[in-house]
Amino acid sequence: MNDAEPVAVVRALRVEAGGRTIVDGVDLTLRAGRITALVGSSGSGKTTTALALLGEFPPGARVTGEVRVVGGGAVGYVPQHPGTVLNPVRRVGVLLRDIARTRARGRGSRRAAVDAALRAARIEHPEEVVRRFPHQLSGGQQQRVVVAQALLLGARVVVADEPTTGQDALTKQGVVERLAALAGEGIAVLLLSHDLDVVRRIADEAVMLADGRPVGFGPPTRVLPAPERVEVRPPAPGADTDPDTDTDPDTAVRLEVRDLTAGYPAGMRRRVSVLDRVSLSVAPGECLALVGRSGSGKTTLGRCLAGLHSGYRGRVRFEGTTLPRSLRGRTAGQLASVQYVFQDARASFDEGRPVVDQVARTAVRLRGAHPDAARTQALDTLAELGLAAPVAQRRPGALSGGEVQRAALARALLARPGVLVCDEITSGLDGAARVELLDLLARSRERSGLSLVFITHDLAAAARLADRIAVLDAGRLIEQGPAGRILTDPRQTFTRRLVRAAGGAGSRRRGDDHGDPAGTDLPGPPRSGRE
Amino acid sequence: MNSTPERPRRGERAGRRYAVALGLIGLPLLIALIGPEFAGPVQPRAVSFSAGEGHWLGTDFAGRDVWRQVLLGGRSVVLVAVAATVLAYVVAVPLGLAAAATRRGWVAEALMRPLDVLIAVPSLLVVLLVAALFRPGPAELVPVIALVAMPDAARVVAAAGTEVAARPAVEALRMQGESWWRITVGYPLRAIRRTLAADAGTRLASALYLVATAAFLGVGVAPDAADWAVMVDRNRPGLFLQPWAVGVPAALIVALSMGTNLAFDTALRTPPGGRGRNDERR
Amino acid sequence: TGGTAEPGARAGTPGEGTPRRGGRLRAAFPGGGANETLDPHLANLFVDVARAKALFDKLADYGADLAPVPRLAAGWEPNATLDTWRVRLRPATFHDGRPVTAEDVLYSFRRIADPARAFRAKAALESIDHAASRVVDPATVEFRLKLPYAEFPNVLAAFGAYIVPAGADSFERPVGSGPFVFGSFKPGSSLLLRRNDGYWDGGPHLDELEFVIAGEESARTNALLGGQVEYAHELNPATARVHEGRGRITVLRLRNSAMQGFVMKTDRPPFDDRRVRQAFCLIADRRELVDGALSGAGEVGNDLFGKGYRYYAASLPQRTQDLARARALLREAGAEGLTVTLDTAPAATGFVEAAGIFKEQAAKAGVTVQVRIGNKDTYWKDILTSGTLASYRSGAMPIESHVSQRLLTGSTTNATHWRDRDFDELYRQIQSTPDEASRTALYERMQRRLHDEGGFLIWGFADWIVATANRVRGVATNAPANTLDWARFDKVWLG
Amino acid sequence: MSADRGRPARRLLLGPVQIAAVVVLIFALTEALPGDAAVALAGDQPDPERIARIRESMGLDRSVGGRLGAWIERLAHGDLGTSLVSGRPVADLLADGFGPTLVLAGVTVVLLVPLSVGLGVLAARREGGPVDRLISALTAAVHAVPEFALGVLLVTLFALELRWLPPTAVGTDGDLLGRPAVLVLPVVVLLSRPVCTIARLVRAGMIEAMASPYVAHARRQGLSGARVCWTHALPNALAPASQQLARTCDWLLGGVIVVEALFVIPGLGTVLVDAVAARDIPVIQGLALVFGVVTVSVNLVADLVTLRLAPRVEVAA
Ligand SMILES: Nc1ncnc2c1ncn2[C@@H]1O[C@H](COP(=O)(O)OP(=O)(O)OP(=O)(O)O)[C@@H](O)[C@H]1O
Ligand SMILES: Nc1ncnc2c1ncn2[C@@H]1O[C@H](COP(=O)(O)OP(=O)(O)OP(=O)(O)O)[C@@H](O)[C@H]1O
Ligand SMILES: [Mg+2]
Ligand SMILES: [Mg+2]
Repeated sequence: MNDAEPVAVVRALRVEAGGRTIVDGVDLTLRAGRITALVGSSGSGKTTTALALLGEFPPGARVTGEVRVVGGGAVGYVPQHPGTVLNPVRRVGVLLRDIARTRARGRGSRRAAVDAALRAARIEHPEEVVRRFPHQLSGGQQQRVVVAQALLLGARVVVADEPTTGQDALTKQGVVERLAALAGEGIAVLLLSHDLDVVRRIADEAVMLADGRPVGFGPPTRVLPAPERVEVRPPAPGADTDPDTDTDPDTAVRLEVRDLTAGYPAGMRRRVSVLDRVSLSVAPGECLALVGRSGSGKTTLGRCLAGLHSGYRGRVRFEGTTLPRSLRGRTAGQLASVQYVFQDARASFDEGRPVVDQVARTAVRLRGAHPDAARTQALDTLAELGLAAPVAQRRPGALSGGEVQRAALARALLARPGVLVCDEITSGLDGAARVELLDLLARSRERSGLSLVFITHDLAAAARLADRIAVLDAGRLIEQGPAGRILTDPRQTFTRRLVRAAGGAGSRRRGDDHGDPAGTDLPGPPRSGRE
Repeated sequence: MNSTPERPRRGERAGRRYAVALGLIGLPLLIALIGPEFAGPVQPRAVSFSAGEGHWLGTDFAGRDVWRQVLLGGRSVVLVAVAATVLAYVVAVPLGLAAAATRRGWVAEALMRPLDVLIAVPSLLVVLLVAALFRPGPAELVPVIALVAMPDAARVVAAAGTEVAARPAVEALRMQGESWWRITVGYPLRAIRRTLAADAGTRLASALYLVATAAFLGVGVAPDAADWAVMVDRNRPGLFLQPWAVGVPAALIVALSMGTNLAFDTALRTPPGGRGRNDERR
Repeated sequence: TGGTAEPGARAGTPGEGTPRRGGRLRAAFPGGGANETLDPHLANLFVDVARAKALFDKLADYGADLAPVPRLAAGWEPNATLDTWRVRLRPATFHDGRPVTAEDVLYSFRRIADPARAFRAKAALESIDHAASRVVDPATVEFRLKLPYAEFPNVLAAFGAYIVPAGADSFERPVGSGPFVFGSFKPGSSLLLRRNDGYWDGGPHLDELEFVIAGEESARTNALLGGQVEYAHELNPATARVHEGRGRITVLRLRNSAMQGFVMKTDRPPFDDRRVRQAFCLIADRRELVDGALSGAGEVGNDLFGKGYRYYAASLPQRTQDLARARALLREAGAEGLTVTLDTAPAATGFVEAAGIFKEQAAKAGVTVQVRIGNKDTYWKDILTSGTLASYRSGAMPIESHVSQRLLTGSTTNATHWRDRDFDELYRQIQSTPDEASRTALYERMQRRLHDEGGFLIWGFADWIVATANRVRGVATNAPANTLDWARFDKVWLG
Repeated sequence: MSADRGRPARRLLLGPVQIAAVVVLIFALTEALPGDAAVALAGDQPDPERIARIRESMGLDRSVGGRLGAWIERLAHGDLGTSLVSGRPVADLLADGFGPTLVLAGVTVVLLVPLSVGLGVLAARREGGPVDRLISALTAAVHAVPEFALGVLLVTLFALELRWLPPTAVGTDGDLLGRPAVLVLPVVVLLSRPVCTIARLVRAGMIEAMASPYVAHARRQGLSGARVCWTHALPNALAPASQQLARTCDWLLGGVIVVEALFVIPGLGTVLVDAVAARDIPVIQGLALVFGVVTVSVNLVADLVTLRLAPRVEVAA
């Protein structure tokens, strides 16, 4: 396995920033045609190591060690947060053509190259997408656009940081295949992922980090723990009465959506329709998982509930009262009752203030808590989510992807909401952190009757947490019912495909989703002691 | 690609730059503040624009000692122009940002369209009218100058704030039920601080010279007042006879304006350190 | 009575030699913008007068001492009672070849006096009974006057009293009798004229004369220095000092061109007390005012109008600053610790400066002067009726005109509100006195009175500064602005 | 700014209203100025009887509303009226002034945009470096130098001493393009301050944009520095600068009094000053119309640019 020539080498890398060591003694050799995986819990230093390959370091960092890319040249990079790296004022097509022009001559061949890259990145309707601004894409679409950028670049080394987060199982398959194909073309790939299935399936070797230190190296099968089989929780008794009825006359309804039809402006007078007469309801303490393909309108629905998107017809009621469409019209109480956790957590933070301050404001503003009390509560909630005080006191820029994601959740939780809309909140988390987070949410449901609208691509997480699952396809709610039933016995062909693909993404479901949460595959000291 | 990790310490250089900026501001400010104490009594007039004879910077258009005028002439400049600029932004920032943040089209129009009308009115007319109707002194001149500067500033603020107001971070603030002030002004203000500083820095000089124009039309300070801007304006016929009478006050104004701008630049300098990582994590 | 001024001394080097024919002279004047017209009766600004003078003639014009000099008029005789004047015209033709006749003269004067119009010279022609005036023969006009008027020829030279062809009412392409013929005109920008070879006073030396408008003083100076014009009217004293004697351009000072002073309203407190007026006259340090406000370009005044002009009472003692006496007078008048408001505006050069200087001088006599800056566009009207103390200036005019326009009970621009029966009577007496020597004595009496208790504090007389390219010859230097030899481009040539 | 789409359309509808407001406001302001055309014309001969006569002949004895009404009525027939003072058609007066103004403004803007953006970008790319420090210091300093002082110095040096350029536009009679050399100095003076303001705004925006994640990402893709800078960072930096540019266009087209006076270019600024001094209301009204149209349209363009540069507004809740 050491036969292929090394194209990039990292030796004894040590990065210190903010008075602590983020990465210590990392060695990495990337070889042509091979996929090297960098795994480890959230905050273990993966992104830091990867960025070192690009010659980038945190501000004010002290760096020692050697980073060498043989022959120089650009390194393809798929960043963890696609939302922030896409230029907000330029259309997708222009962004891609700009890269194409460094390699292809002539407009025609550029256009062809762009088109090919978009297709390779599994983007449907590329001709439509190139005309859009980045904010007009769903989270998963943005992610695929940055993948397309990396593909277009034609670099000999590609670093992909969580390239499959935000993708539904069907799309993820395609992206993963594409990465594998990339290696097949003789390109060295560094894959950073929490998705161990993917790593197992395509990586040639894996490096495991824990707290910035390498703790394992070798073929994935050796480095990663053995996977376990998917277990779907048996359906709750009595919940399976009428699978297609979204209301149960016996239980109270906390959140009710009626005939919601939403869209976005497109051009001077047109609108594109994204959601089509969606109706659903959530009972107190209930968790409704919302699944569907990337771009099917999940985020849009979530934002409608939260009052972040007001361009809809239909009605959103909370405990019987219709909520104003825009959150600007909502009272503090109404804001607190429906909270939303942003899919792009990083963009939702003010980069100028410490995370804990921002998190605490929710309690101050929405519950009238005293600032000191709010801060204590914020620190507690963050700690519960695995973010120690020193981490929380940094600005968002100095947090890892998974860390900001959890901070965003903490921020919403501090409102003690009646309904929490979570948009892909586990995508940046390793197994253990994910389990912790899901458990926290489960506890909240029990303790305070929190209702959840849980938007996810992670069917296993859905299975673990959700009472019911609703399936969106191209803006229509095609199926909803008890979680167990949907996962085991889907009625719609689309749902069936989705479930099958989820199961088959790595031929096995993520083994770490079930069973003993503490006994997950990731070694290292306990989370609370990480700082 | 070998990394060259150690970056030079830049604190020292920033310190030096501050020193330059503060020196540039300090001299005019010092003269403005304590100059009048050292001005001494009124001296008999000499021939205008003459040099020598005990006037080491010569005499001005009305035969007065230029140095004495310089010592006396900073207060009104600094007070009026700075106060007017500050006042203009105190109004323009919330106004512009509110227009940028509002979702209701008519609110934005109601806030901004009247300003367009104001912009279209020649300031000459405004000042003339104010002069005729109110005969204001320096203190009353402040709002007049602010009124002339405010619509422009509000537009720049609104333009800079438009993009900021649509950021997800602002959505998150709304989600948290933050106060109108923090959502509309507090957060965006930080985001546009560089633009704001650049804009305000250049508007200060304009305010200064508007003081001079206004003075000539009978508003604010007297047209022969000891005021740097007025001195620059009124001593121009003697530019070649007695350059100090224009040169010294002009240099002080330039220093003040330049120092302010450089201080802003230095204060807002990108912190030293790696670019990329910082960026990926905004 | 017809005076004859000796031709003005000409500028230039002693060896300036004989006039040379040819060339175009470009003269830069401050102007009235795009609103300008060439109607000579509408003349208001210096540039209007200079242009009118190039295109038209008056019956008479003022010499350097502001005595009338015959122009289109060959001469004039009054009757014994001085209320009918016969004016003989010299042979002259308009640019279109028609002769200038008595008819044209009467037409022009009636046009000016038309009550439906509002020409500036109308007030000056008030003394004429237009209906009774008549053509005697084509070359003789007889003016009937409402009252005896010994100095009637002043009227013939009045500001704006130009002779236009009978019937002329449109001046798009003006036809006059002046030394230059109309070429082309762009309002607010330029007027091009050509030589009138048949001019009765001898054709001009220049082939062409172009007036260009440049409102900004430094622009006129720069255009002159840069060779874009050959003549620049009205420069700053400071500019003059920079270039005087440097050899690049020739700077000429037209002395006694503008009287500078303050007016006190003699009918309002505190100035209704003559002691207060006297005190104010004693407060003024005239040298300081001339140096500070006029940059030294002028002479001190003696509270009398018309220094150096005919009938000027030069024998009266020069008043100087006397703060002690001023204080004493104020005390006598019970006006110690007086506070007055001095109205001024940037309506003329030096106003604001003079006000500031006077304020300081007054402070030394215990008088608080508050300077109030008014609107320059309405300044003259404002100070006519309101306020008590104001800045004032006046261009050159005969002393008689000054008196009749500003100091008689019925005067239209009586800014000092000086209304005195005896004084009015004295004026009437002067105008009924045919004998010049007696008139001179009466004028002296009149001026003594004004010097003692008048409302004019006249502290100086400003030079009018013009500059020319060095090759320009024949520019008169002892001609105050508005007099015959001022801006007289027919006598100028390019060396 | 708001999320609704009808914005440009509504702004086009509001435009005439705004222009009408400008016209009425300026009329009111001029009316409120002390004195009228008759007083101004009388000058230092304010003989009351004469003033009354002039007033009558100018129709100033009619009521304020009546005069505005008559003006508007004539305007409806495309007639801007005639000058009170000279009796010339206002349209002619404006046309005379507009020519030189348009030439000056046009040439200035054409040079201003590349120059100011170039300087701003150059400084921002090397933030803190010697080039940046030089540009920052120069722009801060030059902006504080009064126009006339700069003008006088430039004329003295380049026209009077070196004799490279004509000192004024005397003799061109408004035909500036016929002798381009006369334009050089005025345009330099006109450029001096706007270049500084816009360059500083561009610099500020560019520093912000250059530090953004999307620019870092564009760099990683091996795009040339220039391309990253001009096509990725710059568009994000331009919104405030475009507003300032609109203000500059406004200022230039409204007539630039100091430069017109200094270089003897009889543009709209001179027309305005003269008309205000003469209280020539029809002319002032004609100018008000021009100013209103100019301001409203350049602002509209600037706002459309701003909206285009913040596409996310459309989804803001
Ligand atoms: N500028 C900084 N100053 C201090 N600590 C930092 C800074 N930047 C990152 N860190 C910390 O370094 C650790 C490693 O961050 P990194 O982004 O490399 O983690 P990661 O492995 O990519 O995590 P994730 O899977 O959550 O993205 C995190 O705990 C983070 O909080
Ligand atoms: N501002 C916009 N303008 C136009 N179309 C948009 C806009 N925002 C989103 N869309 C489109 O609407 C559809 C739904 O987007 P949404 O973000 O709701 O998808 P999603 O289900 O959350 O997808 P993902 O799983 O990738 O996050 C997508 O096809 C997207 O391209
Ligand atoms: Mg990471
Ligand atoms: Mg989404």
